[in-house]
Amino acid sequence: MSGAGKRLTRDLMAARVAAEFGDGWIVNLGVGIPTRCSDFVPEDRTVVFHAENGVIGYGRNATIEEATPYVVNGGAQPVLLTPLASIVHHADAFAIIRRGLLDAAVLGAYEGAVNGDFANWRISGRKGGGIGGAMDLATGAKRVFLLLEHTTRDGRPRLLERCSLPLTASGVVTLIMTDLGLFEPTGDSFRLREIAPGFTVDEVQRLTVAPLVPAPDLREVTV
Amino acid sequence: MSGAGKRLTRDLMAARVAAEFGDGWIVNLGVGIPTRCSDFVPEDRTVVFHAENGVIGYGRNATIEEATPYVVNGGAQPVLLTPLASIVHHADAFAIIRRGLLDAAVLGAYEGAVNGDFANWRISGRKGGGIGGAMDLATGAKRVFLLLEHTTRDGRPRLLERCSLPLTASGVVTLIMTDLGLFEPTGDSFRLREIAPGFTVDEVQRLTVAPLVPAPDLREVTV
Amino acid sequence: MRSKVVSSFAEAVSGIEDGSSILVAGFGEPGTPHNLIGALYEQGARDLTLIANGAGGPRGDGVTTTGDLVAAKRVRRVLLAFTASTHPSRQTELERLHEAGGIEAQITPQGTLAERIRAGGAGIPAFYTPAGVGTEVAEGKEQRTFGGRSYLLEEAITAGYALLRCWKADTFGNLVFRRAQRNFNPIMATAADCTIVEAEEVVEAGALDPDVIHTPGIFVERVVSIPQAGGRLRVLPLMPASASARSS
Amino acid sequence: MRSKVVSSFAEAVSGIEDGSSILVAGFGEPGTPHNLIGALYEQGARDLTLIANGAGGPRGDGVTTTGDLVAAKRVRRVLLAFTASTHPSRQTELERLHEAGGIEAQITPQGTLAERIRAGGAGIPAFYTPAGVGTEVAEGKEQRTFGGRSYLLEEAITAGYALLRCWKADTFGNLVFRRAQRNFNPIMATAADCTIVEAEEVVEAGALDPDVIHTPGIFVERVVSIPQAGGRLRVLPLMPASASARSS
Repeated sequence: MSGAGKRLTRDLMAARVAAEFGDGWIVNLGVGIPTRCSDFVPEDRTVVFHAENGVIGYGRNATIEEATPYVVNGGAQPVLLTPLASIVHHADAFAIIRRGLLDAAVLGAYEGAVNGDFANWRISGRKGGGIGGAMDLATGAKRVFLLLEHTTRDGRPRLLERCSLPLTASGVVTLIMTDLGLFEPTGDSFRLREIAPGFTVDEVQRLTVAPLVPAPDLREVTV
Repeated sequence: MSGAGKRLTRDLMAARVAAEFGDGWIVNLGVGIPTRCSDFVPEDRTVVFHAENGVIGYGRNATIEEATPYVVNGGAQPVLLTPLASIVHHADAFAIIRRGLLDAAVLGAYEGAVNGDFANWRISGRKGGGIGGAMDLATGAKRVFLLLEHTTRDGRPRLLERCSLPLTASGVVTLIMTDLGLFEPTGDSFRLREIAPGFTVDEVQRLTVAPLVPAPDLREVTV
Repeated sequence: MRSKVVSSFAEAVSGIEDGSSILVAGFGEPGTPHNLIGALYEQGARDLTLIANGAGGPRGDGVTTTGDLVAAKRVRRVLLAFTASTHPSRQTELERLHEAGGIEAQITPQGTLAERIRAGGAGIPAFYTPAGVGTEVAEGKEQRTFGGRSYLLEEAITAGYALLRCWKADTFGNLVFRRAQRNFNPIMATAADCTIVEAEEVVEAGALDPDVIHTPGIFVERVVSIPQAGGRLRVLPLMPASASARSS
Repeated sequence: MRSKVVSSFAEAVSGIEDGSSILVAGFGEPGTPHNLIGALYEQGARDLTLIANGAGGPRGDGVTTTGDLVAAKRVRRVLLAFTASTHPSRQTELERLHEAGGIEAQITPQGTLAERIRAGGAGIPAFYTPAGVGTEVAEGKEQRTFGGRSYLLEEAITAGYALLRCWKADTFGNLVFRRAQRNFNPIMATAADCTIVEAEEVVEAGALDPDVIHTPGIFVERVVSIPQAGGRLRVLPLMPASASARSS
């Protein structure tokens, strides 16, 4: 499909998003690729990770040896606690979200649009879905970052003019990380801030169903 | 004012109310005379006392030697904890009340009426008042017991046809203990169940501004 | 006062009638009452309404899940934050039954679910929340503006039963949860008429510090000790395919 | 990350502007931030709105109360569950000012006050509650029926500041309360833009078991150690004239 480019790994995508976190930020990581972000916090920063189950102040993912039946993240996967940790119940965990204490929520998604809409809970043709905490997070967090693969398994673009799937929330997305680059929805286009090494803007544009505007300081994705 | 009768002491009133508590009951005691009830639970019963400040499972009032800055009842007076004790915060303490878990609330009052209304938060001619937890307790508890002196300091009756002061709640009172006896509001009268030793029904009726109907098994107040 | 401690999981779930509504705690593995779910499966009650975060598929390792109850067609209705797998390529029995019309499945944002249960346990009949405004979730719901922002009216949830798992319980039913075990457990305890708990350890009343108790015993009807009843104590959560896990 | 620990009560209350709204925790003596109230008294901010359970009268024993702030006419408005003494024969300065029109005093049922603060801290703009239906408290409020029962609409409370007292705090602001100290403290911590805490002991982050922390540090902006700042550590509650107390 592309020339010299190699799509970014999931770890690299997670690491690039983690580099956006500011010191002291409170951040929620969604199911899927986002939960990897807690493995890649830059060493000069303290980030307080918050999970829907009420675990506050967790850190990196646990190894098999470190895993216990007691400490899991929002993806229900074992993690370690940091010295800042505390625990609340589920209703209080979402109270924190609605109160606006989260500096960022990093969510997986099926689609993201130039107007900041996104869809991540029901795929086409299905009756049920998985809303999880995404709607609460999307309306409560100060920033909503999406972390997803740029195209579906069969090659259809996920970055769109308008979402086709049922929305999770409207106009909230501030940043989108895919395996092709880092994008900002600006209302009528995506600003391409960083691009995966070896890809051209034209190549990425062909895989995006909305105008792509390269940032003046466009550079390769680095962590 | 009366003949051979001697009004009941506050401790006797509290003890008589405490004798109404069933085994395993959850009970809230209001500011004033009611908080004495936790000193008089019959030995064959376990009563779980609940306070507005979130102290659940407290017991008798503390002596001066036993008092700590940490454990107080709903009257802000030092008490002891029982082995059943647990603590919640103020909002959860009232969640318990609204949820309907209290078998009884014992409240002080300025006035009680035959229709089950009562008034205990603002006295005549004043602008402010003290609602405290009384309105929540009155609507949430399965039974509302009033514990008050039968007349004001200047001799005016407190048991009335209708309350004259702003209401705390309507139609909720199930039992009234005064220093003259034990009364049940029945809608259009007070059923006199027990009478203070030495008093006659006529004497008590003269101090009550509503019809008094002696119970068929009327007896003297005993504990 | 009657003791709340029962000696078997079967006794713990006895009396749960056909048609009951049941809150089931847990988020992933921690705090999930697997032994009580297994006993409910054996007990046979049908036509159930389950309220939980999700209904996992059968695990195939001897641990019974709510997904097994669904697959056995014992459930008439579910209210969940996840009615489908988080992996869209894997379809669960719940999804197949839902699409075939064999079960009523209602989906709700997780925070709204948690707050509705908390409200049910707090005597609050309804409240307003921002989650879901402008989405399919808002359909049919009252929308109202406070301070220039839109909110949806959501009503309280209560149920006949709650199935919980805790770390330590005392004989009065005071409960302590360990770490992520807490999740839905304390709020579900408050919203059920009959709260049933499997505990990793049962101690005498008075042995737990009142300050560290997460659920007061006044919310709990039945307690069963997992080791004394011969239950399964440890169920490990799923491992991620993440960097640090791989590196070990 | 910047440390949250400050070294004096004066520093802890610095920046509280004239016209601020302040949540003040405590129920009776336990959990009341007497040292911070004293520092606020010295600090001089005026035209304040105080939200608390009550505003005690001056104690006359060197301990400053919110009643002292009221008496010094530093308070424009109070929202309380008690605007009068529980002993009607004793009139407080708040009552005198209120009757003379020198202060705006709003009274609310205590459970409604607590739930409004909890809602403010939980991003819930409004909820329904049964307390006060059919009373003066219901005047001007929306009344609505759910399940055949009447409820009042009540709106959330948030404030610029919260003054708290706890037993142990860590340097990240995680808080543990002892016994009846808890009361309004955890919910007020969640409802303020700036939560300020006086702690009987300050420990390093990581020294407190995450399971026993009542207020996560993410809600706390400033912590001051009472002993290190030279504050008053013990304030005993009032003794009752009850049987057991007399018998000692």
